[in-house]
Amino acid sequence: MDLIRKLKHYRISQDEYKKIQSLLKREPKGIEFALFSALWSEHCSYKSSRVHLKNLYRENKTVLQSFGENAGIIDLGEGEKIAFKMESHNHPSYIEPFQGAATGVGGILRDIFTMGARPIASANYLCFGDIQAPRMQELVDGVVRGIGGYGNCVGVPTITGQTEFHRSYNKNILVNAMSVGYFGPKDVICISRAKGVGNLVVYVGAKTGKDGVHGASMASESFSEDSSHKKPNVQIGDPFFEKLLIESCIEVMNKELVVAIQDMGAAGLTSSSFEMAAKGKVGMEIHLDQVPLRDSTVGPEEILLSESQERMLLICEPKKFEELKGVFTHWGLEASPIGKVISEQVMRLYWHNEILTEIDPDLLVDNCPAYKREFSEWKAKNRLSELKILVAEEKENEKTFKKIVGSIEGCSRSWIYGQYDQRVGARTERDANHSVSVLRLDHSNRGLAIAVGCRPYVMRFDAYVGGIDAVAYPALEMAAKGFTTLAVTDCLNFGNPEKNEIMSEFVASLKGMNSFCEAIDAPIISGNVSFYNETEGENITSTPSTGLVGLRSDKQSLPQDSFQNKAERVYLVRLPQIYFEGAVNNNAKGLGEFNISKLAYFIKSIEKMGADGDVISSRVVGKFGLAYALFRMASLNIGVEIKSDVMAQLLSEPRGLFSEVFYEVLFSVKAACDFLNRYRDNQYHIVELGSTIAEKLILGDKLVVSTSELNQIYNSGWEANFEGLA
Amino acid sequence: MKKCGVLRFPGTNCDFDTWKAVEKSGGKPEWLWHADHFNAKEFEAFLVPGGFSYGDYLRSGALAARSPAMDSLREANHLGRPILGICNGFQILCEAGLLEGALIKNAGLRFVDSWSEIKLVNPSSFWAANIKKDERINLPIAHGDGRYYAEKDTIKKMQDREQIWWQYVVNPNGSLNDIAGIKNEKGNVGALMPHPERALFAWMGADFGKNFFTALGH
Amino acid sequence: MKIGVRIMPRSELLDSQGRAVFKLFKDQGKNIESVRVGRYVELDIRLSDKDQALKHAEEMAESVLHNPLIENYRIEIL
Amino acid sequence: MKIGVRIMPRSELLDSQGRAVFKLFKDQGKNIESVRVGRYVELDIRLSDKDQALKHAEEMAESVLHNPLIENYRIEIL
Ligand SMILES: Nc1ncnc2c1ncn2[C@@H]1O[C@H](COP(=O)(O)OP(=O)(O)O)[C@@H](O)[C@H]1O
Ligand SMILES: [Mg+2]
Repeated sequence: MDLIRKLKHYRISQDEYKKIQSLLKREPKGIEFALFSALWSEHCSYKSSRVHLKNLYRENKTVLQSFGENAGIIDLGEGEKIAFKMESHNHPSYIEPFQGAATGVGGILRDIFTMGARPIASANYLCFGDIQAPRMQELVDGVVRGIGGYGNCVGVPTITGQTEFHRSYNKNILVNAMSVGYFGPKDVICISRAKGVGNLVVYVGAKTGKDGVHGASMASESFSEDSSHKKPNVQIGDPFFEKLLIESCIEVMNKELVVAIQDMGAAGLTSSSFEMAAKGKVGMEIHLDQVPLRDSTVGPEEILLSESQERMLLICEPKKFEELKGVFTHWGLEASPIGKVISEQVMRLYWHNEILTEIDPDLLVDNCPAYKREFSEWKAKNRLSELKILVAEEKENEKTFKKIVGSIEGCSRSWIYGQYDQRVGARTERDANHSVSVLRLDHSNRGLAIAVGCRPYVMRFDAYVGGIDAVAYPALEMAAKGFTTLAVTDCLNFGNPEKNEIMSEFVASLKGMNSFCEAIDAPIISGNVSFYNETEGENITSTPSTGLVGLRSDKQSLPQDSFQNKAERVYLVRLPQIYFEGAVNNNAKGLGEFNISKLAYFIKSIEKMGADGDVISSRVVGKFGLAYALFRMASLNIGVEIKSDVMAQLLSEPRGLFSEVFYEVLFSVKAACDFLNRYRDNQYHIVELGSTIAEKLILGDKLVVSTSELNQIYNSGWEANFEGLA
Repeated sequence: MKKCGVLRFPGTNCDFDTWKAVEKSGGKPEWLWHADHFNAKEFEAFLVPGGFSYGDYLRSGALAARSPAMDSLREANHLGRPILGICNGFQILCEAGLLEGALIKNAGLRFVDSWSEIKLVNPSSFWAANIKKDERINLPIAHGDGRYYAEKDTIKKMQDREQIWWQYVVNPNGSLNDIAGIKNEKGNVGALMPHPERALFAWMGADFGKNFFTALGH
Repeated sequence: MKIGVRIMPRSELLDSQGRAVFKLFKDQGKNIESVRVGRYVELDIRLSDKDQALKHAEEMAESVLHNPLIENYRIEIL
Repeated sequence: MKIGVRIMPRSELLDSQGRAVFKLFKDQGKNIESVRVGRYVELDIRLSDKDQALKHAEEMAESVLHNPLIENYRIEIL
């Protein structure tokens, strides 16, 4: 192969090639092309995003582990800790939705238990295209089956998520999976830093096949039509095998039989071994011929790059190896020594007795390129000087409203989470049917909440606002249930970073997200960047999805999501900063700006209300505005009556029945509770809307509608939209 | 305080949940590993937890049913020891011949997770003994292969001998005769698809499940 | 020696998958009478004697691979 | 006309079911080299012409029955 073709094959640019030459002080040879290709891929090296991720707010006193390890860890006090992270599996899921989504779940679970934490919950964030777009029903079906198939079998409940639809994802869906792991007082945290000269490098788990060879560099490339013909790249997941791996790895870690451990994720054995060595400032001798293979035709380069699933690499003292092996054998798995740790900082790779390369791991890991991609200063976008939203007649409103409630954007997602086991582990207090999911922690019995965020339509309005919203909205949802947001993980899904407008949105949304995290003291402790979500020149909506965890220590009962009885008093607590034309007309325009510190204060105040024992139910007003939020609280067919004068007062502001104001929160409280006086504050408004009633939503003279009829439309909406997907 | 054997197969994933349920009810749980025989006489009751033993590969429960521990469980059955199968445990007991019938793919061909109302048809003298005939309770279900099947004569016989333990109020999976749980003829072996160990406390959504384990505390 | 075991549901009642595929084909206007969906297991047996290998396969099919209550099976040499 | 479609996981790819069944047989001391688990679909096609029926079956196998990314199939007349 001539050089040009070789560089193209390995997706190494001319500049990168020059850099390789100068680092090596010689020409790269043989297998080294493959090593650089994998470790310098966008996916492994974060070369376009690193300069921006460096300055994130990622530490506070509760953070035990942040960026740089497989997942972040925070201390919850009382001897408990959690590890969590979110990761994308967009490209593989578009190619083969079932396996793509399944292996996405498997991969994020490994990131968690690699650290010694037992995975206790998963969440997923999904963006699909128009339901009429080619293959879309098949993609939705495959992704949901894949997530369920893997999570259910491995025994980790999938307890929350978010599902969006927009044409910008027609040829590039998003599948982001999050997982949360738990450490009890006696559990050990493990890290991936290799150390101890003479220690064994041990390969554990599935045998290596040709699956996903060049997967890492493929995920770092824009999509072209023929990607779906790249047959050999499909990775096959085996949740049953993963379950065995979880149990055995946690056992060897708790028995202190391992020095360091790392899962083989993107770029498989290469990235795991090189990163472990680079972190420990040591080297390794690795005998590739001793790697267990699925079939004998797998060669050294494929061994290095294979992304076969369910494999781990660990470092073990020679004297503990027999005991370690015993644990794996008990679980039906094999542990094979494939090399050892050496003091000289060099990776020496053998194939039988031949040395394939001797190379300093730092050259590939720490010296990978970092690009300052071009971007522009953010300017507020899509602002209107005035916003006139017409509120129509009652009949017309009712018609519009029913259409919204039954639309794919507005209808129930129970078709999705009804295929996920939400209770295995017996910790689930609030399942995916709730706006915030809650688990009980084993040791302290405190509530741990999980919510995901990022609303693509807000991103289409303004990336800076959208970045703030990606944290503020779910944090507000947590607060409305009395939870404090502790920390955040993110999954930054963007198009081509080489385009100025994409990179500008990346920078702006990250800035918004980060400033807000700092304002509420919720560090971003882990995350993932997925660039090149571009197909044939079309980019997805920039979608920085987030995963939040929150804690609530008191044992007061949690506010429900719905009105429970007639005659509850209903309040709207509001801090109107941005008036938004809303998700209804797809034309994302609005008015106003966020004031971050005021917003942070608002969230703190909402948190106090959410923890108030007199609160019966709560909900953040989100997509489609007030009427929709009230309807969602009426799932038990208890509605609300708002008097005409109250309605008129609300509508004197630039808002419609179905448009959003950032932000407003609804509470229903016991009839005897004087909520207004208890929480009076000049930093936000509280409006008493009215009282709950049976069977109807009455919004002054603007809208009167039967809740049972709406619920019926809401619950059958999915099936109505997806006729072919019984 | 009864000493209870909790069976564990590769892929069992409700093992800790079942363990905790036994403990909370005052029983004394002990693991029984699939690859080993055990002495049935040493235990007063047995639980076969839910999950995906062997990944549900081939047929759910089929591979687990052929393990050494199941030989010992058959002995336990001869001794008349109480045995409870939950979800995958139900599938394993059927595959092992300790209960009649089989559990096949849900009629809708999808995994179903939800709360489900079930009705007690014929009480068991050991498991959930304090729940009365015709009483209805709510328990979570979560399964892909929960559709009970047996031949007509078998079902008829089971009805006659009061072996039908639980029925769904609304059938979620196409189960014959709405069957959610059954017993063997002697009544010592019982199994159901719903998960009592996931409904032990009000905060879980309901606490009907704790009734299943009360006998373990005495 | 490679041996194949074809395992099919015993009746239509037991074959929801078959019915679903059938319905799909019908909706697509295919010229079809019925569809049945079962499993196929390929065993590579370390015996060169045909009869012995078949006997071995039969044992596995009887003891594990099929459940006689709901399935039938057939064995063939591949 | 009855036509069988045997759908097996592609040989280069992991067959997770086959791996689990194989391990169990090994543990039971069976004389076995490998196990692969696939699906079998029996189509009853309303055509008496063999070639036409086969063509019809192939179309169905291509379009619906198998996933070319992870499976291979073979067609046979039953
Ligand atoms: N992909 C998914 N996986 C699991 N749960 C989901 C998924 N998508 C949506 N959900 C659940 O559906 C519920 C309703 O979603 P949504 O319509 O966005 O309303 P909400 O504003 O209450 O979150 C959410 O509480 C969420 O937990
Ligand atoms: Mg939500």
